[in-house]
Amino acid sequence: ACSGPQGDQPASSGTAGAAQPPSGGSLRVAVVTHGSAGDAFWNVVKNGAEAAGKQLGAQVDYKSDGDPGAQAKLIDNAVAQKVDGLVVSMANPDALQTSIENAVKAGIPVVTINSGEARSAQFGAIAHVGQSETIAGEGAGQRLKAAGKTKLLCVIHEAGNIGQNQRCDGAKTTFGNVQTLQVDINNPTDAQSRIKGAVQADPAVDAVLALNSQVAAGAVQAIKGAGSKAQVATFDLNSDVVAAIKSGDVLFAVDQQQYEQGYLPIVFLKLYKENANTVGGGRPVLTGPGFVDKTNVDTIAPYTEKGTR
Amino acid sequence: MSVAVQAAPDERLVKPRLWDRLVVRPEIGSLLGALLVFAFFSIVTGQFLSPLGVANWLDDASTLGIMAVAVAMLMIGGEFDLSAGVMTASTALVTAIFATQLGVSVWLALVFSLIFALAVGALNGWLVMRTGLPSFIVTLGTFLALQGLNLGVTRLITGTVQVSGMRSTDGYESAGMLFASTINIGGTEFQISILWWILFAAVAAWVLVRTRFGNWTFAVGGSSLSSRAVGVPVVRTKIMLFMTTAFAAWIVGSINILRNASVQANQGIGLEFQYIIAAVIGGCLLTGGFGSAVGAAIGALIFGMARQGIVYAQWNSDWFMLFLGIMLLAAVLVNNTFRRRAERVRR
Amino acid sequence: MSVAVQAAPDERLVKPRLWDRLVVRPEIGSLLGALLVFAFFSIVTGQFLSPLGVANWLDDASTLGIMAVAVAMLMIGGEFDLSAGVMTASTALVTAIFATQLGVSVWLALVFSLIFALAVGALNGWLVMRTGLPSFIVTLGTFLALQGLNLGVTRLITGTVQVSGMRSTDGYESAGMLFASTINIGGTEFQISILWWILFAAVAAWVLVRTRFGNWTFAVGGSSLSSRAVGVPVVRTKIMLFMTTAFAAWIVGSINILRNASVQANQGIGLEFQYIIAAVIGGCLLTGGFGSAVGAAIGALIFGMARQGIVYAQWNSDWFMLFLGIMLLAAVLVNNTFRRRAERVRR
Amino acid sequence: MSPLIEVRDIGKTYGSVIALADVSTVVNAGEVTCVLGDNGAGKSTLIKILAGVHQHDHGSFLVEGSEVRFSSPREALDRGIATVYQDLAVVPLMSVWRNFYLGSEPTVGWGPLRRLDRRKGRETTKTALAEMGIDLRDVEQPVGTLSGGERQCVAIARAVHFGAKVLILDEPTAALGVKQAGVVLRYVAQARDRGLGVVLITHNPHHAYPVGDRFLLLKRGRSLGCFDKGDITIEELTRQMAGGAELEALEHELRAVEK
Amino acid sequence: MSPLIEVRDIGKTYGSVIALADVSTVVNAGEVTCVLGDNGAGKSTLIKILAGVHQHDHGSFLVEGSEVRFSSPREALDRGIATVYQDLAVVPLMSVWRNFYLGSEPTVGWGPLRRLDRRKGRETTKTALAEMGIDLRDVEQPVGTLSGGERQCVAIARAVHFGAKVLILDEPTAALGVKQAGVVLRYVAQARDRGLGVVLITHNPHHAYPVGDRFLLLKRGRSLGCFDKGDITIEELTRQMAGGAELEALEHELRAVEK
Ligand SMILES: Nc1ncnc2c1ncn2[C@@H]1O[C@H](COP(=O)(O)OP(=O)(O)OP(=O)(O)O)[C@@H](O)[C@H]1O
Ligand SMILES: Nc1ncnc2c1ncn2[C@@H]1O[C@H](COP(=O)(O)OP(=O)(O)OP(=O)(O)O)[C@@H](O)[C@H]1O
Ligand SMILES: [Mg+2]
Ligand SMILES: [Mg+2]
Repeated sequence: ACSGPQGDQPASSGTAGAAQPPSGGSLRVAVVTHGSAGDAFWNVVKNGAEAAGKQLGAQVDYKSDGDPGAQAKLIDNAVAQKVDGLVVSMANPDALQTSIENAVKAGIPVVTINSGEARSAQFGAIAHVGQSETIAGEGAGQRLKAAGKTKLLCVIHEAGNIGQNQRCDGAKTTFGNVQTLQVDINNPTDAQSRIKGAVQADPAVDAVLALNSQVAAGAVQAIKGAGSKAQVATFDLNSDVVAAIKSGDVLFAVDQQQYEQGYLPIVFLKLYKENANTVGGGRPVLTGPGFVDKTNVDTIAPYTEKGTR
Repeated sequence: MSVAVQAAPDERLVKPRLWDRLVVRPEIGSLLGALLVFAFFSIVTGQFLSPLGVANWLDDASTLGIMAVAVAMLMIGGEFDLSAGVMTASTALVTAIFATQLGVSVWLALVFSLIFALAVGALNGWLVMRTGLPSFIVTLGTFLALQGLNLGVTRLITGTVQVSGMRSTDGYESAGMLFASTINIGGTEFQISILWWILFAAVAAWVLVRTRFGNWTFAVGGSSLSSRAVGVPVVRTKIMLFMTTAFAAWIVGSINILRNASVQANQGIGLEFQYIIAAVIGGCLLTGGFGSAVGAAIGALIFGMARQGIVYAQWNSDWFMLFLGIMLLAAVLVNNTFRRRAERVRR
Repeated sequence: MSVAVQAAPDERLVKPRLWDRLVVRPEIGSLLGALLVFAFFSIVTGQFLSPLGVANWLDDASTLGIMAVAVAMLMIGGEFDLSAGVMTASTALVTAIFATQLGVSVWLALVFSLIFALAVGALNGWLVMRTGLPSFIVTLGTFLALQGLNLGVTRLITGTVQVSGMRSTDGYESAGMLFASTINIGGTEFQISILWWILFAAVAAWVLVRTRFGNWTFAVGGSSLSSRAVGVPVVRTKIMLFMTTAFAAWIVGSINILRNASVQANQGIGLEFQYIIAAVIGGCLLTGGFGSAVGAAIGALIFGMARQGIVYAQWNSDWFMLFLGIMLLAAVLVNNTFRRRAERVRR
Repeated sequence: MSPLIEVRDIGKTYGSVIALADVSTVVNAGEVTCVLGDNGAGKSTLIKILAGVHQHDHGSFLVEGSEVRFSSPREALDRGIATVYQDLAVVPLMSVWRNFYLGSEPTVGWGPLRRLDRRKGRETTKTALAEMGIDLRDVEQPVGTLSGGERQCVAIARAVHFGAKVLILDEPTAALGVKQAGVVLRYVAQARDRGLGVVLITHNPHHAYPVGDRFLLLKRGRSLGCFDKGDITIEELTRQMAGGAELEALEHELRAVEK
Repeated sequence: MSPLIEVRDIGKTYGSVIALADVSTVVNAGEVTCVLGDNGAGKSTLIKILAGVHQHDHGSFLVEGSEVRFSSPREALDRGIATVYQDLAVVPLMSVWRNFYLGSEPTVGWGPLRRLDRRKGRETTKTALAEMGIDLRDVEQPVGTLSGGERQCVAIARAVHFGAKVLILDEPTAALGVKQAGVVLRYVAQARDRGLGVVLITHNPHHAYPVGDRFLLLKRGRSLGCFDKGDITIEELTRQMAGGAELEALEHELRAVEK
């Protein structure tokens, strides 16, 4: 029945005991994102948040669900747990509005990440860290255009995923002639076959934009199999993509440096709690986009192995 | 005549025990499973039992529960509906597109989406009965078709993969009262979807056990040939069951759209199996003819408690599914001995 | 004595026609469906019939087909395996982790993952038979548990959600010859997985129709009580069927890992239903006791052709699922009349 | 007055199997028509057509003088034709009383509150079965747990209870004990005396002859003729049922059995 | 020499239902033991215990002198005990010959190439059924499409073919025509003469008396006694089967039926 005083110190007795840092006042942060479990992009976010937690003595609890309604429930859940801070990715601000406002009402500082920067302050978040997917897509489109490509195939591996659609839409605004293709990430054979079929069916396609490193690896093989001259660009990295960039099979990888989207909010929340600092002054803190290509791939490769790029 | 029937206790019966009577009820197993999960999380986590915590897992169970009850009825009637999951998104999309893009009042939009839902349900049922194909295949077809329509139409009309902006539509507030308001009990806000869930389960349980339609449902699921032979209107019963499922999907879709004020085109995909699972946990036989609406509602409760309980317990989310799997198996194994009893008569 | 039996044509038979004999075979419907889909895409697209095109959709159908055949056998035996999809990822992950992280040779890693797969399959079967719970629920448990393990273990060991780097391991080339090489026919590279698929389907068809084990499979699925009563080893048969499915998942997992050289932890989720669907399209009854391995292989072919054909037709991929749904329904409706005939004897 | 049921040259094929061809008979009110014949002769096929489960492919089927073609058993029931099927048509997982009333449930209440009258259902069922000499422990137990004969009695009691004009019984006494078989035959006689038309299928000439008024003999899907009781003796009936000329051999065998 | 099968004070409960209590009998080689009784008396329950489908809860069960407890019908089959169940235990979707050989399939070939001998399977099945007077059109047709009596014959032919020491028949003649019933009784006599022990359940005292050597009478799960043929007349047997004292009323009824 108590919704007034910010449940800072008294935050439920028994649970926080485990990760008690020596510095006293422990910080419990819930990170709730819209990435599906096992998604490579969000895995890096998670690694960032957990690394920050470890370094700053905060207890970080990462949860995710691609369904906006279910994501809202996870936020409610965190509010019920009276966490000390909340980090939310807002792919679908409308659906999360009530839950985030409730969290703010309950006195929990909220940092939004990734997308939704336009609504972040309105909902009462103390900061936004991210790089909207649209801007990342625009960057990729620009680069491909600069490389002299004329027709782009944008491969969406989770139909209806708003983030992936924003990436493709972004690419469309800067590149122009973009065609989308749906594949199923869980079925690598099928994904590869469909890309192969698409480049075969339309020989004009001279660039393929994958939104996930594994799809990129599949795309490289598909293009080879189809005997097409198209080149692949991708989002996110893994060792296969790193090798492919080195060998020139992949033109570049868009790097949103999402590690920071996990890491920084924990820092911000720590600062907010211990020093009432806020960051950004109502403007988003941008993390990218960065690009990994032949020029800088060697520097970045080792971090990929660790799961931080 | 009937006096002679009311004979003294039959010497062929071991003394009748309450226990034996309870044990044949299909929902008893799931009830024990639910108690187990409840006790477990109440002990290992602090917030699970707090009012806010209870409101949270009840909410999670509620929308799942509404659908699980409808799917259970359909399953008792011997059919599946794989399109049930996407239907919750389709109805929400229809409502949202009418309200935000065509500017009609939310109430009217809700009526349109209800008509749409019932039409799809009737189509499912009609196709299944008409073609004689297994409902698994037919509703798979509608599942894929709806999935494609959801995405295609949404992109066509809005250019993105979601429809938002419900908050500024006409009648949003009043319709929201019905589907998305909260009720304050002792300072905690409980979602009204919980009420819908209880109401739906109660009505379904009553219909199944107490009415003629319920009797027919069990009969067509248990043996549709025999039912037909004794004059049960098999086709009508099954079509009605499909329409009930679609109706439930409309309720859930309306709850979702009015609560979230936006809907994503790929929502609901995969949920159909959660419904089936909740129904089976609740004691329904996959082969039809046996089950209970209350059991399905409890099955959804187990799911909701386990799902949110794991979050409360702050176990590493990497292993989430592992915990969920073990939890479900444990809950279901509890009722093993009881289930067996009912299964003995299966043929 | 047997001379008297070989009587003249029975007067109670309408003249026996080849047509009638064909029509009762469970796979005939799917064959017609496949021809329909094939003809359709051959006409509307240019590349569908090109050697490269054929290689492409055959490849897509092959991994699906291997699993569909195994799942069909299990389904004929009256059980489901929801863990079949994730199992393909689990086996790949076990192979990859052993090979890349522990540095053992790929061949040895393959042996380990085979043992792992068979153990999980046996566990599934043992749990189902032991507890008497429906396999839908038990394998749902293992499905969730494996899904959790895949993600949890992968992150624990690698810090990322995928295991890669197979190319640099010991024995990659030789193992790749077996599972991931291509065969050049007339200038086009065909994946060896297509051979595996044909081989697997042929062996399964032979086992089902010609051997004692196949006979038992039909029997335990048709009526497990009756089979037990006449002395069929029901438990052993079902456990073997679960292990067959796991074995198929190992083959597919090995094909995937050796071809892609990396594997993502959430791979395979949701594919279990595609397997079931392919089997049902191929003429298997969900209730068990009826179906065919060849039919399931053809069901997978329909799936593969439709999936790739839509890409070749360059229809807007927003509507992909809609086309797929309509395509499947159309393919299945073709065999409606034929299927009916077999269904008449269902009880 | 036209007969309750009349079939003329009726025929039915299952796929390539000719199960019934050119069979004619009548069922009059207050008379018992017995259908006799070997296993697989087409008896069940005939009554399934009468009951609306299957439709005939040839010939005509008249109910009270007007030609009909039932598309479902419901229509037959609505015309007062109640049937006991050889496979009983019970739903094993449902309780005894629910099976008893299936398709014709008694209800109380009104509008959306109309509900099953469970009390009445249970009591009537218990009474009807008790009258047949089946004293069930519990009418709530699933039919699947009953013994073969108990199940048969449930199906018979149901048909007798709901049969209004015509009662069709497909081997009703097959699984029954001596006492119960006697009760069923008494029912048949009672129904006949109440003015119902009865169609009785049995393999036991000693059951058929006493109650039958007309005997339709089938063999391998075709009619061997339809005899009135006056035209045939029980010995002749037995001989025909066992397949005419082959009787010699059979009698020899049966005698051999008794040593 | 100890009897082939002996049960002593055997009992079985299903949940709260006592289906069988304190029943004793023996089955000797070269003898037919008939189990008689009302519907629901527990006859099928008894033979299911003998066949290994269920296990007894009380008493002891001896095969050739040594106490056993079959955990599956396979074990009973391996001891040479073959059974015809009342519900037939056929798989409706499987073809006739596959059902015939189910569990004991003939094979040819060796090692991994061992396969069903389909030719032999088909021919033996066709012959075995033809001997019973069932002339099937096609042994490849699913058992589910057979008539009730044809199905019964498949189950009986199977048991006769595989019965090595003991043959158990639960109401084998229930669905059979006159001719086929005669053939089955002849089989019973033949099996007995070959030295097999036979357990026969029937509701027809005229079937039981000629072939039976020993009669076990059950009522409501309990034994009314086990009589040798010499100790009981067919009239007494009929009276006992119909429930003793109640016979008067029944005779009256049966007479009434014949008008
Ligand atoms: N699985 C079961 N669960 C509960 N009760 C059962 C079960 N099987 C049988 N019974 C009960 O046990 C009693 C004995 O059944 P059984 O089948 O042995 O009778 P029966 O003598 O074979 O009768 P019939 O002549 O009708 O075949 C019956 O009253 C029946 O209701
Ligand atoms: N659904 C079906 N498909 C194919 N053939 C069938 C089907 N139903 C019945 N038959 C065949 O038709 C013939 C007549 O069957 P029917 O059941 O009418 O015989 P019946 O006279 O009732 O025999 P019984 O005395 O054994 O019950 C049988 O030979 C049977 O094999
Ligand atoms: Mg018949
Ligand atoms: Mg019996």
